[in-house]
Amino acid sequence: MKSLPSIAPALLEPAERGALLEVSARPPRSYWQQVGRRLARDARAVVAGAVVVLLVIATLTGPWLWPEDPARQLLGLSSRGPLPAQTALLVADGLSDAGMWPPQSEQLATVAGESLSAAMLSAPVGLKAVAANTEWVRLRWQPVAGAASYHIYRHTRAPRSRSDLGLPLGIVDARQPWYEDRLQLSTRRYYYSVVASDGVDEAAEVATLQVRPVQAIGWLEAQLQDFVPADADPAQWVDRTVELPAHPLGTDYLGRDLLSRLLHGARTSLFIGITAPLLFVTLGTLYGATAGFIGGRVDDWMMRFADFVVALPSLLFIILLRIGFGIGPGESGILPMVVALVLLSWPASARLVRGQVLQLREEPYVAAARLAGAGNFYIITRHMLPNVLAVVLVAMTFAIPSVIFTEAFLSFIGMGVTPPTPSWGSMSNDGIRVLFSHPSELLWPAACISVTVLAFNVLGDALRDALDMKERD
Amino acid sequence: MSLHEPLLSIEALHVHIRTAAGIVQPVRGIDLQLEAGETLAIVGESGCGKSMTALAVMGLLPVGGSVAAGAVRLSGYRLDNLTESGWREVRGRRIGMVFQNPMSAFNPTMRIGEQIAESLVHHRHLDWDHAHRRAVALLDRMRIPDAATRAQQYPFQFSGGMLQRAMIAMALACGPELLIADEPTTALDVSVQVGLLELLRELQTETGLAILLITHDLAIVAEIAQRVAVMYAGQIVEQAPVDALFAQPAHPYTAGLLQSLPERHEGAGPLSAIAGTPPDLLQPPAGCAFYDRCPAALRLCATAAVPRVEISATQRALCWLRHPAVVGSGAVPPLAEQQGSES
Amino acid sequence: MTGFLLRRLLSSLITIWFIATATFFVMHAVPGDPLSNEKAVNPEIRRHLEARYGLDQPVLTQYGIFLRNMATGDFGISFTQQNRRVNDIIREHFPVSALLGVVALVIATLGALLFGALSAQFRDRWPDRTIMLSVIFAISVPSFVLAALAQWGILSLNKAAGFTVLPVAGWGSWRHLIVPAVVLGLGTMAYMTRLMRSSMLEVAQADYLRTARAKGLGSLRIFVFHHMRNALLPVVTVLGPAIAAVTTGGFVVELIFSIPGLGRYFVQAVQQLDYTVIMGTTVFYGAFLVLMVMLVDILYGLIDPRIRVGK
Amino acid sequence: MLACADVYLAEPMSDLLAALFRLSLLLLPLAVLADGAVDHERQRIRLTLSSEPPNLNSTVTTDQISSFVLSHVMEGLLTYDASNELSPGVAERWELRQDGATFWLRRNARWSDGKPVTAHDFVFAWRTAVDPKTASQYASALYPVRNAERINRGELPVTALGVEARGDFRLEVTFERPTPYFLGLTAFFTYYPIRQDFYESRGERYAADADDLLYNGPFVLQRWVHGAHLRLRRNGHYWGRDHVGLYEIDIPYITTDTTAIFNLYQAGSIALAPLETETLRDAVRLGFTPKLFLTGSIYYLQFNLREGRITTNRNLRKAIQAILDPAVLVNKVVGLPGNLPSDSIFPTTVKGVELPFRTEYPAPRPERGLGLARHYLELARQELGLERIPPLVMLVGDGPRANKEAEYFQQLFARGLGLDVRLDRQTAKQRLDKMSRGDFDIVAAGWGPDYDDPMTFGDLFASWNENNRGRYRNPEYDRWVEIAATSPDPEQRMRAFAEMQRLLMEDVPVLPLYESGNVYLQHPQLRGVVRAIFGGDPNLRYAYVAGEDE
Repeated sequence: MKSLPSIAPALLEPAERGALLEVSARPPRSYWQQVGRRLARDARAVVAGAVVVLLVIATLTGPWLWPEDPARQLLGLSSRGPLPAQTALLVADGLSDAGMWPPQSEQLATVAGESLSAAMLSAPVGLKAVAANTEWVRLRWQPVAGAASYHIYRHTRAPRSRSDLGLPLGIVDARQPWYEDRLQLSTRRYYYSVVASDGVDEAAEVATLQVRPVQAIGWLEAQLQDFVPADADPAQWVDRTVELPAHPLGTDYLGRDLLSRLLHGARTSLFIGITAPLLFVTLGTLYGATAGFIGGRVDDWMMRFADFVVALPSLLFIILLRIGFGIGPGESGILPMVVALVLLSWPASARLVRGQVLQLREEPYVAAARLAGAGNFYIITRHMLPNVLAVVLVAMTFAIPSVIFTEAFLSFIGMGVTPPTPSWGSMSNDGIRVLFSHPSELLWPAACISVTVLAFNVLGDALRDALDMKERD
Repeated sequence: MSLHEPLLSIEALHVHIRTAAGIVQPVRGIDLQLEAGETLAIVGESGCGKSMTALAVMGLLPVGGSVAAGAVRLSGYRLDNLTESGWREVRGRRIGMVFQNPMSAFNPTMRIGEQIAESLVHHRHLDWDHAHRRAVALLDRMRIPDAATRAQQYPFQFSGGMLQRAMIAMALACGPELLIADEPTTALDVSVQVGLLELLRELQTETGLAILLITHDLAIVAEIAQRVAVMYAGQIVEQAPVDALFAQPAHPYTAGLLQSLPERHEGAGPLSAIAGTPPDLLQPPAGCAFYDRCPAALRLCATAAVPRVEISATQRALCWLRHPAVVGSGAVPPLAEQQGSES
Repeated sequence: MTGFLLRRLLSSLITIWFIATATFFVMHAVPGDPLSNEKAVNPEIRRHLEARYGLDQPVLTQYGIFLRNMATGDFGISFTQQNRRVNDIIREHFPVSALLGVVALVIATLGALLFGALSAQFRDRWPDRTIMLSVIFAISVPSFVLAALAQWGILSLNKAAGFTVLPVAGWGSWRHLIVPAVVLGLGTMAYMTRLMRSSMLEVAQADYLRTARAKGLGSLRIFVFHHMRNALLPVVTVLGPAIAAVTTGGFVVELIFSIPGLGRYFVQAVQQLDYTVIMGTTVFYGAFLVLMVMLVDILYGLIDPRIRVGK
Repeated sequence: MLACADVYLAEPMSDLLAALFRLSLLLLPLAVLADGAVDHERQRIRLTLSSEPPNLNSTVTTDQISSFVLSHVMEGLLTYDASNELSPGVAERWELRQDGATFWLRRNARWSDGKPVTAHDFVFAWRTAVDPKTASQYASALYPVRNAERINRGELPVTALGVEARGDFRLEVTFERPTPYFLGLTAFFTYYPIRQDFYESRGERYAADADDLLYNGPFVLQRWVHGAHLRLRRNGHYWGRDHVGLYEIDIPYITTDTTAIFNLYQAGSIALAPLETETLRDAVRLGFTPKLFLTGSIYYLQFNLREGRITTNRNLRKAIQAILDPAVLVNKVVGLPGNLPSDSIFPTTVKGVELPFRTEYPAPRPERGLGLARHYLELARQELGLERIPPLVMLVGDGPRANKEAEYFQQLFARGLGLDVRLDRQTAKQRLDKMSRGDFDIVAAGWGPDYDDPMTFGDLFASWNENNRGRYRNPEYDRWVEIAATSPDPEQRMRAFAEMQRLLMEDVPVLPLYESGNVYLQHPQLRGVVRAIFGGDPNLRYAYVAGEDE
């Protein structure tokens, strides 16, 4: 045995207690507080939550922050990319043209002589633009001897060959050596080609002209959009300029502001995406809770009915119900869609909640409450619902993205909300057709759908983890 | 060390587990020896490191877990630095293990017989037919009625007690020298517990099997074990033959545990449990781990490393209160007087 | 097991009856007239047309006839293709949808098993993170956008290659099938991958896996018989809904890739108000899904002894 | 059931080999882009259709797609030549009289089973078409034939029809009333022959599949996989087979998706591709030169003049007329060249006496302007005694173009006139149903010609016409229709149509918008395609594939 160490007597005093034990006794925290803390510690939940909050804020305040009317059409600015505010020349249009066009005096300016075959026709001489703005480009040329008609083409780049003249705009009679192009003009450079024809084939020789129209706005449109007073006199106003608004994300096919439509579309998509799940999850919860609580034969029958509804091929039936309800004039189609979704989607949450309730019924504290003489109402509201709420909340979070998808899908096949109500789905549907020429018309709404769906999915995951539930159906 | 090699020897074993919060030290330098045919019980509250010790012996530490220091030897043969394939030769073949919850410890989608047989096929290279017959014989040996039919059944068709017997059959299929039983009876009814313990005792006398029994239940310890090691916060705070421990616990924690046994409870006062919770093993305290909960703690206990005190040739304790220097100073009353001092 | 099957079969039949009834009455509530045409017809012709389709009978009689015909597997004549029976249409076009769906489902399932297992195996390391990121991307992009992008991708690929590597659209060979099937299966694959991953992770924590290791078994045997086999159970349960998603979700893919499947026919029929085709396809799909769910249940039973053997 | 799927997946190995073969072509310096859009050697072209032909039974079919296919596999008494003029078909020569017509059939016209086409086949087909039991929705096409309408109404037996076979090769037709445009009708599908024995042998399944139809046209339907694939081959029994250029018209793609169609064209998989506003831009950007074609159809807004409708007020209609400039609609909203703004219900493609009708009688142009429109609106409000015009219901279709136009109208009327227009967007059948029930204020509609005479548009607004969906009733208009229907004098008839044109402009029961045009791409090697208003479009009988360097 080793020699004993000597110990300071002070250390041999009994230890002082109290303070130390206090430390380990943490203040009790409620279940929901714990869930909240766990969520707040989860980075993805925070980001997803922030996205959702931002979305909701944008949806609610967007129309005030960006007050552009989503229905306002500036036909002169259709399908453009992001645009700054700009000025536009006020020009006469078909309704107010003061007889300047077509050139009346030269109406029958045919060149004397027999028609020639295409091979012998020369290119029009003196092709020039009388005026070039985005409302019209007016072309004139010298008549070609022996021509039966002229073919007019427009290209967005210099023609590379005789067979690369671009868009065929039209064919005009030989007596009309002029042409007015009004077809969806923008301020880019255009290459106009005029070819004489013998009536069947085109000549080999082509006259080409480069034109860059200035931004303009037609008289009627300016009046309609309140750029000029409705009773203004064209004579005094024409050739003045007006201010066109900026379009940060560009415009759609009718010259409507994309940002504004996106913000209003968010209202539609999120409204359906939140209302429908809210309704069918609530309905399902009540149904499932009732079935689970009553139990026995009633439960059997109620669940049998839920099984029936589950068995309906849902997408087909949503479409069927949607056309079954019909959409009256001027209706947006939101209501039938929500109703169809609610009618078909409730059983999932009903099953979930019933399962929870059946499980909870067996819990000792519920049995204890029952023994203590608590009424059904008390047991349901105090014991069942709070516990069921967790499950329901997660179900709800996952239902939202799936409903947003359904809306987009239905709008895509033309069974969704009706125009002019914008929704992300219908905007995607519009955009998908111009995917190659104007990718942004698909990109923005599709990105909105994806980000929203992503945010709710991530939030749902985080919530499920925080509530410590198993990843099951 | 003597020339004689004990069957299992654990020397200064430290287990570390890497987690997101830091390194947890569930086992902090324990020494144990187990002879062939002997039964040693490790007791302690949950989370004290008993199961980690067992898992370290099996090389089945969870993800992030490792033996940080010390050694584990089986008949002198070092286990803790084995490769995975080396371990496979030991597990099931030389050491069998029985787990706490028989209901979840069986693969729910495989027949009982097959689960027993696969071990035989793997280690003994039997063909499946032969292995199945052995499995049935083993089940029969475990007193499972109608063993042939039972072998064809799935775990969910068994009762808890029967499953635990099947589990023992599975653990013993390849005739290991050591059986580690991790809380084998916790999930079972008391009546079933007794039968199971009897079975274990019987098997031990027949085969000379050594058993390392892990439990929190001192009552079981009294039934079956020859020696007891009491664990607290990753350390063995007291080690003694069963009788000595029950008669004269040397560590306040052991005393507290005994106090909480109903049949040991004296007087009419309420059944007492040990107040407080074990310390955080992320940052083990420098002094005595039991300091916070110890009714007789001294100031010294909070900071100074606790010495191991030999109470007798077979009994050891990890406590300042038993240290000759402290006992000699008269700061604590003699052992017997401490009993029941807690209110 | 026989009792279970019979019960299951009976409830399936009742469910199909419910689907048929719901379809019939919803269909008859739809406003509009399937016989209307660009050109007005005289009343005599209309009378004959109505008689041909039984529209001159009271609704309940029509319902009775509908049920009786359905029992014999006859859904009547199409309104838009008056010389084709709905049965012919289903017989000719459903196999297309089914083939597309099966291939999509196989791709989805195999992909999900592979990626899910990989992801679980490399938990929280880069393979896991990459897979999980792709998964979350795949479930967040609407299928029509995905389909359009895929088509654009094929086009660019063909242009870059200078010849037709894969056809842009159409139907007729495996090359027509591959991209639409991947697009169709992607969502399901993503969903199942997540499920597979969490299921693998859950089983990895299971006591019986530790038991298996404590027996000293080989790692392959542990992985296949103890880990995978149990991890597959929850994945199998979603096969039913997955089949539903893949077979009825094929509309968009069928439309965009011009594949002559039943989904595309259904959308056309809805637009043309082709009563018989709408009812026929809806009931057929409903019955098909009920059948599939039943088969998946049976399959699940075969895998999970707790159900097969019964409690 | 899945066994059927094997059909589609037949020859996977050969496809693999084909792929390998193409891969090997990569190594050659030649860029091989074409995937069989055209094949000069085999005179084969590939096309796409927007849907499969719904019904190839010529007596009951009604749609364009079926018409296209039928016009290639069938032939009527007369047909159209390469310059779109009527020319001999099964009939070698004919005689048109006030009271009827006689057709002498060629003796070498054969069915695809080699048997001759006889006058009896026409009698049978026409009788079948007017038989009320057939319930053909196009039976009215035969109404110029004596008793056709009364038979169709169930008042006379089918044998009373004014058509008779005089021997196998002479057909006598008696008219209900003089029908100067009858010859054009005989090229219409309802007039195609059908052989009785074959028809009866197929029963309900007649024309349901390639084998269930007997052909007498330049092509036969060799393969028909529903919804997926049609293949037309040159008919070896066709009398004019030596003049048919193409050997095979293969239609392996069926889709409505214009983007997909354009992609197919780009990929060199099809030889003809219709373009939409959106795909047109890409096409031009990529250097393709589209072609234009006027379909001869007219689109218009029709007002509901049934009692109780607010649209019965003429000044309200005038207000809308004054604010709606068809040129803006066509150029800015539709945005497709080839569509012509129109102030007339008669398209420019309609023939007059010598020149096109519209050249002989130019459409009067209504006065337009915002101020004028508001003036008319004010008048309307006073006449109606209303503070505000109640919401107007505009019935529209559900296609993308219909949507675009409807959104434009809605905004235009709201901004310009303060009118609340409620869009009623319906699928085809529901829209038609609402149209015939008169459940609308304004409907966006269109009309395509059935035969080559202005009457096909003119009688559309006659008070007795069921297709007059707005129920316009004007005795003066009816009188002009009567004159045009009965007068043997072409000059007088055209004057009558000009009067109708004027009345429609003044009364505004309908607001013409534009003549529809097609913009399409055609493979440079594919020549001789005739775009046709009548008799199935496009007409490929005279088409051929030129060599690559021609």
